[in-house]
Formats: sequence, structure tokens, C-alpha cells
Amino acid sequence: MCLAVPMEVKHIEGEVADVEIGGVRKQIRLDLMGDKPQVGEFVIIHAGFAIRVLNREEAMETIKIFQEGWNLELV
Amino acid sequence: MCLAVPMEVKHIEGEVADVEIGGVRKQIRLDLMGDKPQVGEFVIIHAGFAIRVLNREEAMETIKIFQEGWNLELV
Amino acid sequence: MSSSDPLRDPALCREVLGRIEEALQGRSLRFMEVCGTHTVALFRSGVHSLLPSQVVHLTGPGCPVCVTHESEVAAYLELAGRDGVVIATFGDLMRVPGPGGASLKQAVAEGARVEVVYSPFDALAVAKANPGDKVVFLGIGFETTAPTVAATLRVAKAEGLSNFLVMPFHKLVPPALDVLLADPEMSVEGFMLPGHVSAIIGTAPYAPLAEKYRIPSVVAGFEPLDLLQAILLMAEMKRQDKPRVVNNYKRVVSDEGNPTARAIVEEVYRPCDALWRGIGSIPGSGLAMADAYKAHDAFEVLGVELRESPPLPGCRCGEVLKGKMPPDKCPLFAKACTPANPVGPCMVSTEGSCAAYFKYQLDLA
Amino acid sequence: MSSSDPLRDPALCREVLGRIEEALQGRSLRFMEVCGTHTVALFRSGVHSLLPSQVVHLTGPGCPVCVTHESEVAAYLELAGRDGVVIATFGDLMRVPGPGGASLKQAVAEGARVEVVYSPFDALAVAKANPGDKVVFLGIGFETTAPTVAATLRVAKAEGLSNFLVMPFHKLVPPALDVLLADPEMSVEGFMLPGHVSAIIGTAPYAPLAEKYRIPSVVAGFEPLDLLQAILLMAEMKRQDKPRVVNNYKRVVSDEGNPTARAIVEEVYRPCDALWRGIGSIPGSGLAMADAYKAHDAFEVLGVELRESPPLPGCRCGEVLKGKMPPDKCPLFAKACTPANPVGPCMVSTEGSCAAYFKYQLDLA
Amino acid sequence: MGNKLLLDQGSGGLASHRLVADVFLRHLANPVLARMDDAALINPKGPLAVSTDSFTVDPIFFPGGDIGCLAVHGTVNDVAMLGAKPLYLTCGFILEEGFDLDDLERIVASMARAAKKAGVRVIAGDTKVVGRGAADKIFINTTGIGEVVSSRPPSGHRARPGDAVIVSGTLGDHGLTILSHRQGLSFEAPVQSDCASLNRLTLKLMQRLERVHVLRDPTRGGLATTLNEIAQQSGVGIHLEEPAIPVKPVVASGCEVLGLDPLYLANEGKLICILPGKLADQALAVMRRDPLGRDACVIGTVTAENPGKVVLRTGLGGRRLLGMLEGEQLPRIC
Amino acid sequence: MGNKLLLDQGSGGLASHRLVADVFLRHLANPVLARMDDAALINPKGPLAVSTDSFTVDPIFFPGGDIGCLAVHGTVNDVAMLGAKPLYLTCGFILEEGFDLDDLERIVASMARAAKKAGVRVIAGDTKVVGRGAADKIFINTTGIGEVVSSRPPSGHRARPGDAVIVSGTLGDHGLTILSHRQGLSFEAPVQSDCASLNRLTLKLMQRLERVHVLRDPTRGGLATTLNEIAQQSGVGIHLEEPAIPVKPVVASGCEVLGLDPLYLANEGKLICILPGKLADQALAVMRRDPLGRDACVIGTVTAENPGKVVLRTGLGGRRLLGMLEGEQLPRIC
Ligand code: SF4
Ligand code: SF4
Ligand SMILES: [Mg+2]
Ligand SMILES: [Mg+2]
Ligand SMILES: [Mg+2]
Ligand SMILES: [Mg+2]
Ligand SMILES: [Mg+2]
Ligand SMILES: [Mg+2]
Ligand SMILES: [Mg+2]
Ligand SMILES: [Mg+2]
Ligand SMILES: [Mg+2]
Ligand SMILES: [Mg+2]
Repeated sequence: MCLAVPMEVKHIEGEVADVEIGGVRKQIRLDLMGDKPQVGEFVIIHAGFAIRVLNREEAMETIKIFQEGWNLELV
Repeated sequence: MCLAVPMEVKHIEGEVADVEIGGVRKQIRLDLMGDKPQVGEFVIIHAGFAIRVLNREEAMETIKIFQEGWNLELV
Repeated sequence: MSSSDPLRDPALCREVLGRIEEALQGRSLRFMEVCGTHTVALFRSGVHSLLPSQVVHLTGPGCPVCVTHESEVAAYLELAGRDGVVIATFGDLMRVPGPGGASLKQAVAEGARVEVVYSPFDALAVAKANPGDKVVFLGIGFETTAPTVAATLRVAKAEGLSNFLVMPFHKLVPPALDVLLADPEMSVEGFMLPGHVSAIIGTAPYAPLAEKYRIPSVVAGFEPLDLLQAILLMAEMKRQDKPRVVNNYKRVVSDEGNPTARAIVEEVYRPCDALWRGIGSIPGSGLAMADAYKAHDAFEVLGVELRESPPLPGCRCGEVLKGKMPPDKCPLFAKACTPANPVGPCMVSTEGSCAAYFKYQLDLA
Repeated sequence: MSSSDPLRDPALCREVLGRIEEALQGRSLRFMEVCGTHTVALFRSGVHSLLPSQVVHLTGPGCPVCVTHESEVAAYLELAGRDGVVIATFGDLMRVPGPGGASLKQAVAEGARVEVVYSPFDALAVAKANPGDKVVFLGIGFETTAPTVAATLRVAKAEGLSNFLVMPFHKLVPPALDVLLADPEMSVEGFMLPGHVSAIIGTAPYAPLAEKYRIPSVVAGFEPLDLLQAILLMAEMKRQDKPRVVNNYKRVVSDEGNPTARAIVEEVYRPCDALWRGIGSIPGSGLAMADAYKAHDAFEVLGVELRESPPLPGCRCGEVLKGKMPPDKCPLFAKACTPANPVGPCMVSTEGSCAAYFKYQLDLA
Repeated sequence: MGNKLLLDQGSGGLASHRLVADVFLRHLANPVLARMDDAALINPKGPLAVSTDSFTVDPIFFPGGDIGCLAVHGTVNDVAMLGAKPLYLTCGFILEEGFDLDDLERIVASMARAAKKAGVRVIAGDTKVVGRGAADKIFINTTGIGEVVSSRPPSGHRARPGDAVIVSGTLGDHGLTILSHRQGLSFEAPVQSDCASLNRLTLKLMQRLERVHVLRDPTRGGLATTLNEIAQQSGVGIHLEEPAIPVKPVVASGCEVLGLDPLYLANEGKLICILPGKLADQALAVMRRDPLGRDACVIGTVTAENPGKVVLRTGLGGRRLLGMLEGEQLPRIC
Repeated sequence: MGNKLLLDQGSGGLASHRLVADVFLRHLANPVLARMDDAALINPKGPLAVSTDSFTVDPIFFPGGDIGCLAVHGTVNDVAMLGAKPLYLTCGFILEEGFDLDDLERIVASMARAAKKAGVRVIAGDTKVVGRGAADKIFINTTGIGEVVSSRPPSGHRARPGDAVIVSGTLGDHGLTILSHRQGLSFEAPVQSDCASLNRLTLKLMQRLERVHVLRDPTRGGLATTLNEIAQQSGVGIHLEEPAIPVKPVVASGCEVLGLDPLYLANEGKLICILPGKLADQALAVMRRDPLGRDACVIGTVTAENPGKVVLRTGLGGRRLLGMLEGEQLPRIC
């Protein structure tokens, strides 16, 4: 359920942001974002609304875990 | 101006008559007829209304004048 | 196409043609028909091409479409462009050009809603089918047509069909004849009087033709023999110098006309001045909505006004309509002015004088 | 199609696959995803075909389209058939069958006005463009989608756009998980938790999974590596017998979720019981319009009611949705029930469990 | 499958394939069409006559036919008018979402019957479904291919002074039938469309009378328009005898009521044949032996005078021009 | 003439004749068309490939083309896919009353350019004008005729195990372009339709590689649908390597945003070529030398297993079915 894609914020005006991915540009709504994203950040878009800012460090983290030795610590 | 065609009255119901000519049947209005026509009479139809009953004797008369000696009496 | 109708009988017709030649005794007869259906009947039947050269056929203001004024066209085109308005009209009006050449055909292409109906009564059905819209019927036509529109308005009123409106553009024939006859340049020697207008108004209104102007006049039908008989009668009257109004269409026209139809018109409409294309305003030649029918008056309800529009440059329709000039003598005829691009109204309707010349007359081709 | 994204890196993925085998130590892992996008991602990426045979993939009630109840479909189809109503909807709903197989696709063919929109916000534009109509947006979707509809309603209310209405058919995931887990036949050994629902609700609502039911659960993303990691984590937790809720989609999901989105939902909606197709009523699993938004409630404004409709005969969706039966074990699967003629909802949406099996699974073909 | 057409059925996907199989292939199948490749493979003997027409007639069902058989007859006839033997048809359907599937099937079955009767095969097809309101129910395009059987095919450019002008039957039947069923013009008339494939008749004419100069079917615009085209293409005059032009009384009456001229009404099963005057009787004999040419008659001659014009001699012996109209005829009150 | 189309202009009367002369003949003129008889006379060498398609694309102007050039490319391509040399086109126009005449002229001019570039002539045409609301602006049918140049024309029935499956370039460009301009789906994407006539490319393939088994253009329904058709027609399996399938990043992104699959999006300037595996390199070399085949690549093979099915091997090495869709893809949120 709930298809969502990360898109880069290019421009913000009020509750509307221009976002882009792979050349595709859309206008989306920011109503659901408590802290508005920064230009250059990636937001996760669902049904025309940003629902989250993408945390890039976390993104790298996930991969690193697996790249660096598989220490799956289940704390 | 004022195309009008003679059509035969086939049926009358209130202000509406079924009329026919050469197999073509239409419903027309009789609002403009002081004396309603009889079934079997020909009426002159203009824009969906009967405007006159065709006087068949007169029709024959016109032709007879010319067939029987051209006595154009201009009284 | 053939007909066994004696009124189309070639032998009879040839005999009448011979009688016309005889009656003319070498002299000319300049006659005018004032009914577009006569214009077309003369051409389509071939009678026009068979008339002796002394018979000069002049075409009068014979088509209620042709005489619809540019201002009137502009007014209904303005309405056609409005949201919530459906125009209902006889097909004849579809190509009539208004200022700048605009027409209902073009209005439809630009999104106007226009329904072509056979009868004004059919427009009531359009009104019932579009309760959220104003359905405006364009009330063109002479004395023959006005009663059909008036009768329809009576029904609309009785049924409380408040979204059925009419723009009355009707024209009356006798006042126009008066204007023609009052013109000093008028040189008509005979009138072929309109058959179906006369079926309504009878023959009395034509009395001044014989009495005051001494012009032979014949109420005529539309079959070839009708046309030829009318011309023969005019020629005979001229020869005998006995101008009268002869009703030679008694099978349809009685002297008293159709009083019921006239009464309905009097109930629904009141006389007014009217604008005739190519002629201008003629006093008492139009019909406006009577007070009791104001609720169905499109002018009133939708707030439309006739606005003066400039006359069409170069068009000689006024002179053609008055019989002063045969259509083919207009400098624009068949050059700048054709049925595809009519400059003037006479080129528009099938019944228009110029259109009939353009379409049917062989030697002009 | 290729991607240099490390989350799609074949070598990395193969390594994780190897680790899963190791972690399983020859034992089985019956895991369930509860998100349709996971279903499809597992198949489309090919992960499904690569999993060791001991890993048994069960599909849960993972698609808000599939779980839309026949009664709900009947309700919006009734509205779609009314004059003056325009339905605005996500494309997903177009082919969902209601009672008798009727759908929005068919309603359109029969004259209904239906606009497919990408965002509920686009439906506001539809409402503005059709001021004379009621524009009814079909508010389907889980916790991820509900806030987008709620935010749109807030704007509609602020702008006084009174012809914009919503039929709220939203469903909530945690109450449904409770029902699944309460079922004594439930034999799931791991949950792959929905990524984007969790982005809104955070991880707290899943606490009972580990605490009460002792089931290893992983909030997962949708890339191949995300899926494999989640399975590996479940396998590891099972091996270590340390059931927990692990958030392995931290790049999108924080433990607290999106409180702004939740606040907007709380302003606009209130919890209610909801009908789940194939499952029935689940207490507290739906959202109804809050009093302050009644003026935009299509149920209220247009007077619609959910009417009980009979369950689809023969369909085992209930069992499939609960993970009790793999789709291809339904007797109707691929016989009477295909995406062209879906008997049950699971065959309808691209995300439906049965549809995914039908469309993607090679050995069934 | 419901009984209303869905957009899916024009998508190219499974629903499309089912529609093609269940409706189009079922009725129109033949080995060439059944290949279902991007193009059909045929092997006719050249030279070929090729014609295309789109059919948008409203109403789609009318006395005497429907849009389906009309789409076959119309194109078969155009191909036949080159003195060719029509062999192949392609069909392109544009359908409105929500169109009744039973009506579609009825139309396709009618096409199949018409094609069989005319001896042509549908070798390629295409179906598009457009959204509700984006088309009016159904439009059909047909393109026809035929083998030319004469070394000098008839052409509108070949009318010569001294030629006779023949029509194969009464005029205006189709046009009046359609008008009588048009909304707002409600009248009843015992008349039906003449729509029919004329290729067997034209083939007989070509075989028996090598010197046919012009064959043409007076469809849209009617006899008057078609003869004007020929007069202009050939640079000749065409003189008609009005009383000789066959028009059914009911058609003449319908035209009088509406203020129309039957010579401008469409025909869908009539042809004009122009050939040397001395062959006229022979041509009439050939035509009258065929049911579709039973009422054939000579209606005029080709002349050197009045080039580019059509002149009508009326019953009275008067003459007038029979010109082209600006557009379609509309019902008139004056 | 105003700048909006009138019903009269489709009546067959004078207004029609002027429209034909001013717009259609002016742009498309050639001696065959100029005859203006009921059918066109041509003399091709048989056997022939014949194909028909109607074009209803909306918007009618889009980045990379318009409905006019598309109507030429689409049919030229279908004819070319039989390994034929397209020579002749017929065009049937259905136009909505009120359609902008400047737009019409732009479209016809675009057809003329496309036809010239493809080396085909428009030999017959037809124009219908329907009332406002009875059609959506403009529909065009084209039927194409070409001379088959091979003794064994390619066919969807001829795929054989061991054959290589080649596509001539990136997939989904046309479909995404159209979607991005569809009302209600407002997004911008720097992508344009790939619409182009492929007949010169196919002719090269046919001349250099006599043993081409299948040529087909993956239009409506996209690569997935077309390959499924071929798999079914030939009774073979088709195995694809997903990473080898060329899709532009912008198309892939657009599809992700809308929840669509580019393998089901239409292409209008791409072809699938299936031929014996050992000829694959040679075919690639021929294609890559042509600008329209620059991005050609092998995407899979034909197999005996899984007959009638298309199987995709993913980047991870997993496998799944690539089936046909029920209907058109709709944007999704889940
Ligand atoms: S020819 Fe044209 S411009 Fe001249 S009078 Fe007639 S309508 Fe007017
Ligand atoms: S295969 Fe069809 S009937 Fe069976 S469970 Fe799935 S959706 Fe229901
Ligand atoms: Mg193709
Ligand atoms: Mg043709
Ligand atoms: Mg034709
Ligand atoms: Mg096609
Ligand atoms: Mg319609
Ligand atoms: Mg023809
Ligand atoms: Mg094709
Ligand atoms: Mg094609
Ligand atoms: Mg044509
Ligand atoms: Mg439109």
C-alpha cells in the first residue's frame, strides 16, 4: 500500500514545493510537514503530499551495516 | 417567402392533426384554424401549422378557365 | 421529376405563354414579385427562361430572411454567445451574415447552442428539454409565419413555460409595398402578390395598389401555371388598362384571409416600426411583443437591444429589393459577392434575389 | 532497467540471501507482509523467486483498495449514478468490483462523471471547475493516505469550497493486525511492517507485536535490499529467539512518525468501526468525519448509507487476507477468478495478493 | 463483460484482445485477417483502385441499413467506380466509451454480411475507444482495394460531348431516410435507404461496355454536386432533362415539406454512368437486368457548351443552372 | 473562411471543395491524389502489406510530434513491420465542428512532412465534419500499402527458440510524454515522443539480414503486451533480461511517481526485432548505424519453455512473469 517516492525539493512557496526526481518535476503540498524541508533535501511524496524528509545518513547507514561485516545486533 | 404545402388530414385530436402527402406523414397544429378541417380535406401547412383548408373546387376552376377558352374576364 | 398535376402541364403552360405574347402586343411588362418563393419558383420551374424578352422580372423584398437587418442578426448572435441560452431557429437563418460576416453557423462552431427546428412549436420541446436554459426562438417571417409563432407563444404562456422566449423580428408586407410605391423612381407595371401572406391577410390590404397607384396586381400561387397565369393577367390588365387586384390563388386565398390567425397575432403582438435590411426603418412594418407576453420577450427578459450597425459597404441590396436594379447589375455580383461569401442579404437565402440569379440563371453562368 | 542504487545491488542482495539461509539453520520462516507494495516489490524485484524454499511468504490485508468493502463500493457507485455528482478518485479504485461486478469503469461507461486524480488536492481543482456539481472524493487509504485527504479537507473548509465532499473509507492498520493476531489459527513467525504507514504512525503502535505476541517484526523499505534485510532480521530474531520491532527503514521512518500528519487527521476525522472486505467489521479501524467537517461529509450531505451487501460467493479473500491460505490455493484462483473477471477484491488491485500471484508468479503460469 | 463498452476494451491489453476475438474476428474472420500481424499480406494483380471513407452517419440504424453495412457499401462502391473489382477492405473503428456492445455486434455482423455479399474480405482492422463524449457512439473508416479490370478505367475526367448520362435508379432515398429520423425533424415516410454494393453491376457494365467513360456514385451532395464535379473535371457541360430524373413520390413530397431539393440528397446505392450516346441503350439494358439498376434511365447528355456547368431543362422546356450548394441543405420555411 | 471549422466544410458542397483544395490538396498534393476520382489508381508490384490505424491521441500536439505526423508514422511502421516498403497512404479525417483551422493546417502540414520523409504518398482522402461535441477535435485514420520486399516476410508467428530479441531504443518515451500532458496529471518531464517512421531502418534490416523472423512496433500496450502477443502467436516463451531493457531515467522516474510500468507504455518510433541469435550482432550493427536505432540492444531470447509467456529475469537474478494488463494503466497510490 501507499506508493511513495523520494523527490528533491527545488523551490518552496508557502505550502507548495517544486520537487524533482530524474528530471520529472511536480508541485506538491507541504501541509503535512511540521518542519518545512530545505531546498536540496529529499522528501517522500505520497499522493501529492510530502510526508517525510528523507534521512540520507540513515540511508547510508543501512547499507553500511551490511557492507561492513553483517553485525546484526538485535538490541 | 413562406413555403407552404398542401397535406391531407388523416386524423384529428384536439389541436393536433396527422397529415399526409405522398406517403409523408407529419403531426401539425390546428391553432390557426377557426373552423377545424375535416378528415379527408387538404390543409396548407406552413411551419408546422395549418393555415388554410385547400379549396378543391377553386383549384379545378383555375385550370378549367384556361382549358375552356381563355375567357379572361377582368371584372 | 415529373408531375401529372395540370398546374405543371407543359402544354397548358405553353398555351399561356403564347397568350402572354399576344396580350403584350409587342409592349413591355415590368413586373415585380414580392415573395421569395415566387422568385425561386420562377427560376426553378424554368418559367423565367421562357418568358418573352419584353417581360422584365424584378425581384422585390421577398424573403423574410433577406430582410432581417444586420442589427437584428447582431442582437441574436450576441444572445447565442451567452451561457445558458439555446437558440431555436428555422434553418433559413443559419447562414445569414451579420456585421463582419458572423453567422449562426459560425456561432455554433464557436460553441453556441443552436437548434434548427421545422416549426416554432418544436422549439417548445427544446425549452422543455432544457429547463435550466433560456430557449430563444428567432421570430422571423412575414404575416404567414407570425401567427405560427404567436400560437406557439400562447401555448407557452398557458403551460407556464417561462424559459421559452421569442425575439420578434417579423415584418409586414403592406407597409413595405407602400414604401416601394412611394418611391418616385419606381417603374413597376405589375405586382405578383404573395400567395401565403395573402392566405392570412386576404386581399383587402392590396386595394390601394389598383385604386391609388393603378398597378395591375395578382395574388398568385407557386406552380408554373400559377405564375404564368399571373403574368398573363397582369399583361391583360395592362392591355385593357384595367388595373385591379385579382385573386388567382383562390384555392388557398380567400378575400377575408384567415381572421383566426390575425386575431392570435393581435393578441400576442403589437405593431411597431421595423428595420429592413437594405431599406432601413419602415413605420408600422414590424411586430413587437404585447404587454401580456412580455415575460416571453427575449429582448425584455435577457436585456438585449438593437444596436445600429453600419450598412454593408458596396452592397446594392436596397436597390435590388426595391426593384431598381436587377441583381446582376450590382458591381459586386458574382465577384466579391457569392453565396459562399455573401456581401449582402440578397445573396444569402436560397430565396434571396441575388442568390436566385446566381444559382439559377443560365446566361449569367 | 537498471539502477546503480546500492539498495538494488545484486552482489549485496546475494550476500544477504546467503545470510538468510545461514540464519534459518534449515528451519522454516513463515512471514507475512501487511503492505501491498511489499507484495508487489517482492514479486517484481524477483526476490520472491530467489527466497529459499523454507521461507514462506504470506500476504496480509495489505492494500487499501482490496479491503474496500462491497458495501462501500455499492455506496459510491450509487452516488456516481446521480446527476450533479462528480466522483474524484485515485486510479486504483476504478476497477474494484462491487456487488454484481459493477465498478467505476462501468459506471463511467454508463454515463457517470468520474475524474481520476493523482492527489486529493487535485480534486479541489475539479470542485472549482464544476461549481454547479457536488464533487465527491473517495477517501480510501491507510494511515499514509488519510492525512493527505484530511489536509485537503482543511483547505476546502478554509476556502469555503462547499461542493467538495469526501466519502471517508479509510482503514487503520494496527486494529487489523490485532484481529489477525487474535485469530487462533494464525501461525505467522514474522511481520514485515509497512514502510509508509509507519512513516506516519511511527513504531510505537507495533509494541504489542513483540511484547504480547512475541513475533519478530521489521519496518521495511521497498528496495530489494530492504526486503532481504527485513527477512534476514526476522530470521535472525527467530534464531536468537529475541522478538522485537526493528525499524530498518530509518531513512523514512522515525520512531515517533509524523505527528503533524496525525494531528491533522485528528482534527478532521474521528475513529469509527470499519468494514474490511473479506474480514468484516473491525472495531476502531476506520475514520469518520469529525463534526466540524460534517459539511464536507458526502454521507451526510448527500444522504448515503452503507447497506449490507452479501459476501462474494466462493471467494476466500478473508482467509488470504489473514494469511491462512496462499492465493493459489483458492479453488477459484486463475479459473473463475482472474484480473479480468475478479471474483474477490484480492484479484483486483495490482497490489492485491491474488493478483500479484496471478501476474508475477512464474511457476503458476 | 458488461453490455457497455469500456475504455479498457480499446487499450491494447487483454480486454482489447477479447473484444477483437469475441466481436471482430468472430464475424469478419478470414485467413488474412486471422494472422493478426501489424499489416495484412495480400497478393492482388495490379493496377489497383484504392479508396477511403469515414462513416459518421446518425442515426446509426436506419430503415434499409446501418452504419456497418453502409461502411462496406460506400467504399466498395468508390472502388467499383474505377471499374475495379473490390477485393479487400480495412476497417478502423472509433467507439465511444459506454457504447452498447449488442449494437456493436449488430453493426459488425451487418458489415460481415455486406462484405460477403459484395465479395470483399476485411483484411485489417483497428479499434479505438475514446472517452464518453469524445465521440458520438461509433465512427467507422473503411479503405478498399480492388483490381482494375479495364485498361482505361472510368474517370470523372473522361466525360465527352455526345455522351449520355445515365442514373441507375431513384434519387434521394438515402438522404431523405436519414433526415426523417433526425431529431427535431420528426416526420414519417415509407422510404428506406438504398444502400447497396454496386460492384457486381459495375463489373457487368465494364465487361459488356468497354467504353464507359465515367462511373460515379452520387453520395454526399447528391446528383447535382457529383455532376458538377464531373463537368468541372472533364471541362464539359452536362444537360439534364428534369422530367427524366427518377425521384420517388415520397421523396419528392418529403423534400417539398422541408423545402429541400432531392437532387442534393445523398444516395448510397446509385451510380451515374456516362458513356457514348450510342451505347446508352446497351448500358440501360445491362443495368435494368440487375435488381440494383432496375430503374435506370438516361437523364441527360454531355455537351461542349456551358463547360463546367450543369444545366437542367425543366418539364416546361425552360432551362436553369443546377449548381453546387455551399453546404448541407437545411429545412426551410421560405 | 473564418478560423473555426463549420459543418458546411464537411458537407460535400462548395465549402467542402474549398477546404480540400485550400488545406488537403495544398499540402499533400501529388498526381495520384489530384485526380480526385472516387478511388485512386496505383500500380504497385505485389505482394503487398496493408495496415490501418485510427489516431485519437489527446493532446493533439505534444513534444516531439502531433496527431498528424503520428498518423503517418504509425501506419508506415505497421506496413514496414512486414518487411515491406510503404508507398501509399490514405487518410480519413473526422473533424469536430468549431475545430481551429490553423491547427488543422498545422496538422496536415506535419503529415505532409512526415510522408515526404518516409517516402510515402497520400493517394486518397476523406473528410467528415461532425457537430460540436460529437467528436473530440480531430481523429485521423490512415491506411498504408507497401510492397513486400522479402519472400518470407517477418511475422509474429515466426519467433523460434534460440532467437534473440532486440529493441531499437529506449521504451516508454511516447507514453510518458502523452501522460505528462494529460489534464489532471500535471507533471513536467524533459521527455518527448519518439514518434518516427521506421521504414528505412526496417528496409536496411531486411536487405542485410534476410532471416529476420519478427518485426513489430510496441505501440499501445508497450513492450510487454507486444511480446506477449508474439509469444502466443509463435507458441514460444520469451525470456527478458530486465537490466538490459533500455528506459530513460526520466521515464523510469515518471513511472515511479505515477505508479506505472514503462514496459506497458506506448512507443511510436521503436521496433522489436527477433531473429536467429547468431545474427544478433549483425542486426545490432545495422540498427546502431541508423539514428533511430542508435540505442538498440538485445534484451532477451526466445525459448521453448514457458510457451505463450514472457518471463523477466530481474537485476537480482530472480524471475517473474511479465503478463498482459487488463486495460490501460492508471496512476495509482498503492
Ligand atoms: S450582389 Fe451581393 S452586394 Fe450586390 S446587391 Fe446582391 S447581395 Fe448585395
Ligand atoms: S482467487 Fe479470487 S476468489 Fe479466490 S481468494 Fe483470491 S480474489 Fe477471492
Ligand atoms: Mg503495430
Ligand atoms: Mg472514397
Ligand atoms: Mg464514398
Ligand atoms: Mg491498430
Ligand atoms: Mg454522445
Ligand atoms: Mg463516391
Ligand atoms: Mg495497424
Ligand atoms: Mg499501429
Ligand atoms: Mg469520401
Ligand atoms: Mg470537445
